[in-house]
Amino acid sequence: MLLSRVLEEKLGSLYRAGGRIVGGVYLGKGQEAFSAALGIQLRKGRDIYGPLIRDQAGRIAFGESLLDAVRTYLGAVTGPMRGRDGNIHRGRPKEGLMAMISHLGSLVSVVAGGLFARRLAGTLHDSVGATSIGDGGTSTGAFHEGLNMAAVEKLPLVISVANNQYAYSTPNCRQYACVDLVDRAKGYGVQGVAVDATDLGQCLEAFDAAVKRARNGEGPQMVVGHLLRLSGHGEHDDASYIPETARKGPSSVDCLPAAERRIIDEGWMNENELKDLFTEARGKVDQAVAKVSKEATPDPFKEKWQALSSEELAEGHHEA
Amino acid sequence: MLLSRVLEEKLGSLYRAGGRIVGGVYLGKGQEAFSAALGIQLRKGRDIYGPLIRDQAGRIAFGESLLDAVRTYLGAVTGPMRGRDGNIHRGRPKEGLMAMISHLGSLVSVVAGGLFARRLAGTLHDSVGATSIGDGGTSTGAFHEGLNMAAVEKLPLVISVANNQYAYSTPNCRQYACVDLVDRAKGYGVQGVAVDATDLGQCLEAFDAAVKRARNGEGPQMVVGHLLRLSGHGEHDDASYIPETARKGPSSVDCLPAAERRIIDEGWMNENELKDLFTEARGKVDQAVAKVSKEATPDPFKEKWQALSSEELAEGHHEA
Amino acid sequence: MSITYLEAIREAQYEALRNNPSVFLYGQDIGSFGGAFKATKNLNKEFPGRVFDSPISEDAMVGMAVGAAVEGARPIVEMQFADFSSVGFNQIVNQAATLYWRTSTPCPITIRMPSGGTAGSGPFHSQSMEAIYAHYPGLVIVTPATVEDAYWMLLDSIAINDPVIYCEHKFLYYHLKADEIGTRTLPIGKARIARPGRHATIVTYSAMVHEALRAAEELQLDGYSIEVVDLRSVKPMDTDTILASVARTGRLLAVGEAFPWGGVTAEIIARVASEGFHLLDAPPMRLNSKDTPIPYHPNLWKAHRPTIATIAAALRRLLRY
Amino acid sequence: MSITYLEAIREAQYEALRNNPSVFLYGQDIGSFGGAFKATKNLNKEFPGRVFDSPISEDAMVGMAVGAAVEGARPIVEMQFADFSSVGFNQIVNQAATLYWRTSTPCPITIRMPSGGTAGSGPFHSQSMEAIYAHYPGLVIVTPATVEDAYWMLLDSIAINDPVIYCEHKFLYYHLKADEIGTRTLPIGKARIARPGRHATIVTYSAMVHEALRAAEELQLDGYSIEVVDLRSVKPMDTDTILASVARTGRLLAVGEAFPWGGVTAEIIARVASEGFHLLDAPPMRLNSKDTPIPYHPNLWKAHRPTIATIAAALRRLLRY
Ligand SMILES: Cc1ncc(C[n+]2csc(CCOP(=O)(O)OP(=O)(O)O)c2C)c(N)n1
Ligand SMILES: Cc1ncc(C[n+]2csc(CCOP(=O)(O)OP(=O)(O)O)c2C)c(N)n1
Ligand SMILES: [Mg+2]
Ligand SMILES: [Mg+2]
Repeated sequence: MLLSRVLEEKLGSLYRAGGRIVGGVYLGKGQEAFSAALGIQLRKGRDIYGPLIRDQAGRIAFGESLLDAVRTYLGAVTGPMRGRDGNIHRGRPKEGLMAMISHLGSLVSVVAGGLFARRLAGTLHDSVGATSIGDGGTSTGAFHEGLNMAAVEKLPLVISVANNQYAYSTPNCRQYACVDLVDRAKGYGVQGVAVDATDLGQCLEAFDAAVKRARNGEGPQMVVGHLLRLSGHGEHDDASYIPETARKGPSSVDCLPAAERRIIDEGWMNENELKDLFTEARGKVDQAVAKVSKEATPDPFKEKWQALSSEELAEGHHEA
Repeated sequence: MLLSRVLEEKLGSLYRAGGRIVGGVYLGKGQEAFSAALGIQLRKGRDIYGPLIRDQAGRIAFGESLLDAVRTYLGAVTGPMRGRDGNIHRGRPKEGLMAMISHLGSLVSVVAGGLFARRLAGTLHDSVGATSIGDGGTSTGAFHEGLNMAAVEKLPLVISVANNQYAYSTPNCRQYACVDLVDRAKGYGVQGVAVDATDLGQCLEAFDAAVKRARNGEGPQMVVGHLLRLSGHGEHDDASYIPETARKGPSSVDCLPAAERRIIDEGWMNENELKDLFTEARGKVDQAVAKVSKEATPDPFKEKWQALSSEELAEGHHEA
Repeated sequence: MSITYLEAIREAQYEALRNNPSVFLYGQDIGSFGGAFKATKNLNKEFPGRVFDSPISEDAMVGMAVGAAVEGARPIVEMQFADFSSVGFNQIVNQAATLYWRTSTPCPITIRMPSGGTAGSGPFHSQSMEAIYAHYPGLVIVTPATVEDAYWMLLDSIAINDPVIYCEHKFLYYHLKADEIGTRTLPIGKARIARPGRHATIVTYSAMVHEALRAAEELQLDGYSIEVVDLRSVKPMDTDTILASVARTGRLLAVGEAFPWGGVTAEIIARVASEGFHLLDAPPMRLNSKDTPIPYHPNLWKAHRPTIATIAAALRRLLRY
Repeated sequence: MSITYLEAIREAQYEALRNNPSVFLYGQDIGSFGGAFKATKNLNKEFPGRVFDSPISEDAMVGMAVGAAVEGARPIVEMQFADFSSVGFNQIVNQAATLYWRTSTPCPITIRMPSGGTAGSGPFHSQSMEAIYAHYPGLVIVTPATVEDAYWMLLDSIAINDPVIYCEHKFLYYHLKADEIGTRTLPIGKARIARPGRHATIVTYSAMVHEALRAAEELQLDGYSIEVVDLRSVKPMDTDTILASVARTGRLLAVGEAFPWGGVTAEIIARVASEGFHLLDAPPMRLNSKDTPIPYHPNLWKAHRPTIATIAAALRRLLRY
């Protein structure tokens, strides 16, 4: 989560400086504990992970390389999306890291489908699938259909609901009317828990338990995390619509310094060791950015303008 | 519900005889108590009603005429759908009776929208909206989005969930994984109750209370009724997939004779009075069928082939 | 012995399930019930654990197929009616269709869509959505018109490493019969000369092929020989075969059952007008259904879509030019 | 003082809210935030209780608008991006579009769709879906290309008693400016001669009107005078104005930013080829984006859609014929 924060701060400053970043930047500030706590439960190469907008920390914990992130944000042709798609849409599906489309909720059934196919092929073993959704995303039909289907099929799917109180500018009161989104779990026949997502310890415990239950064949699991989005929706957004009361509310705690304090208080590391970690992270990020800056951006003349994998079925462009 | 049963039996036999009925026939046998108990709570001209497949009884209770039903089934051009659409899709939206499209779940938001507009216009007063869904229909994204939106807007919407254990041939175990569909209510922030829908008394009580709560401004209400579909999905379907255990299970009680017994036992009517009611109903239905049989079916040369209400924007057909 | 169009669809799924353990079937009521039209009859008995009844969740049905395909499966999704794919639309055009292009991960899914009109089915059980899907990059759209094609093109669709929208016409299900399935037909992407002729070309597809053939027979009585091209797949569309036919006849009528604005017939005419302008001896014509929802009553339905009579009338106008 | 295309959209909504108490606005983040693009900036302050933030539920957003319209309201729904209307697709094409035809109840809703490509927006924030909606009976599809049309056509859309898909092009939001909104423009259904000419006609719409105009200027330097027709609405499509232009020039190039299979350009060519065949001195041509999803990186995006250069090149080929 520390590396995630450092990377995202860099991406934010590159965005504000202009010129280097292609398109928008969407950060997960304040959500690192919740996101990473799920990511570290997953085993790359064996589990399926479908991260969403604010899951940089989860991606790193899952094992996505820094280079994949930086290359996608900088639109390098060397990245997994080759300049065709950007930022948070990146992924390597064949390696279990799904590449989200923008339409919220639509990844739930996709991750479920991966698990379904594995069970059919006899290769499921104790693998799990995990994906995220925001408070806003829970209002989509796709979320509902996907989770219900996963429950009917009793798939080992862990769904993490990051309730950061806002969907872009829309507050929870315009998004749902239940007391806590975890109240939805029972209606799907799914086990659900809610945690204070600003507290790394609670997050770790909840996801550890949920992922274990899923691995044990107990069917889909829902973990709802309460927190506040500490950045704009994207870096173009100053989030001035978030009122002071929320900014100072109990969920506004920044999980990262809180976790640092805990680490120091518990004596797991001292301040200098932590500082070293930051310095190391900054070094890695700067190195990645420096490397990618020299890499090629896509060339339309070298681009293969073909959406189908089947060569023989591709049509010409029927251009004038 | 008695008239409904008589009408539907007639429609079923017309279907089997062949030649008169246009398209399929979808009956509500066994669901009359649940459907009518909602319908009679509604005031035509003031409330909005969006009936679904098995709501013939609710339609009659709401005040839809027998002629509208028969004309639509027989494809008479005099009917509300003028032969353009058929059977259960009929309605008179301007009179508060919505005309469902086939896509399940999609009426929930429409009924909510009607209430929303009334509140905005200051004409909501104590009117309510009501619509139905089946166990299968609850799996649609449209149902989820519509109910969630109604809850967010705190609209006086009553949703009746007729859990008749099957969606066409698909049993509940392949449709959802919660214990009882009423468990969903809390997740929407909606009040929910479950009833034995084969028992008219329970149905009346539940809908009376739910509609009252909605009228009182307590927001959306969900009433889940447990029963068994006592007909095929449509009259083309012999429902042989419903196993003996279900056919003899506690939900397999036919609400109509059960209600009759109750009426006689309580001394509200005697057997002869009930028989007279049936005879009267048969007379009405036969009369309606006889009348409609003489009415014109649509004539393609008189048909106005235009989907838009705005004359000036209609395009020609661009026929060869 | 004979086999119907519908049975051919069942047989193809049988073959696919038998030959490839990665194939599975997912759709509403397709398990023990065998599907609303019985296209999967007995398959769940013959292949236990590979044919699944799904919840009424078209969006999730397609999404799950995509996820399964990523893991190496080759799912076949049955929409109960093509019309209901409108609620799975997003997963089809944005999730499935873009996956390979975005991530280099092929997406071998087949979505079966019972399409087209039948008497008394009305606005929501009669639609032909091929043009909607063909507009989006990344999808293959097939529209078999014969028993042979129903069989072989379904097997080919399953074999293709891209998402295929398989539009099967409900009007042909029971009526269209062949003595046997026959030998392998043309590959997907190639059109077929359903009837050779010299005076005019009808380009069409799916159920309208049969109406066109009958209209051609009618014109034969007047001494005209009409060529009928069956597109077989509307994307890719076999422009070469179309142009070669128009080169022979000099006259083009494009016929389709879908709505008139845009769609397959507009695409046919646009291609011929652009790439074969000099081949045309007369203005190209098209014939579609009318620009209203599809009516429920058979009286109206019969007048809404092209018929032998309206096709023949259009041909006569085309030939008089 | 000057006004942008985006501001014109805001002003039109302001006017509609002011003049008609039945109008209300429903969409994600359109309330106090003023919308992702600020098309509803301050409207919720100026019209308290008439501008609503919706949940992320495109299906329900459209469904609720239909229900409200039945009760006499005139809702304007904002899709955050046209691309997200794919999850509201069913309510648009099956609920809203069929309501009047089925029940004689008009359905006066307006759905605003921020459409089209901008650099760095990628496959799911750049789509042009006009052809998808135009295929379905019962919808009106407008595609304003000027500040004046953005304003007047939005007011007209709200006034129409049928569902209107209002495709506003994001590329024009900030760049396109006018000194003032100007007087009432043509009614919906009428195309506009954006530039008169004698040697060839470009028929186009939305943002591509401006690329076409610049290409026409380029050709002017070579001594060619190119007529540019701005369709304004793609359904209804003003065939008469198109044919009259082709009658003057004898040459047709149809240009659109959407995907190449089918769509507006195919419809234009099909109409001209069928109804104005004898007017054409050369094969009609069309130019669309490429048949892949819309790329994220500006290098690719610029090559994916038609540009001044590719339009000019196409014109040169057309004129050489
Ligand atoms: C179906 C759909 N509609 C609209 C959008 C536009 N959109 C992108 S992010 C967003 C807000 C998401 O809020 P939430 O789910 O709470 O996630 P958060 O951004 O708070 O992490 C919206 C409306 C979308 N991506 N998908
Ligand atoms: C979105 C959608 N998918 C599929 C169908 C086809 N269909 C019509 S009725 C039905 C079963 C409905 O079951 P349920 O909701 O339980 O209602 P019931 O028939 O039991 O009253 C299905 C699958 C449909 N109408 N809508
Ligand atoms: Mg949020
Ligand atoms: Mg049911």
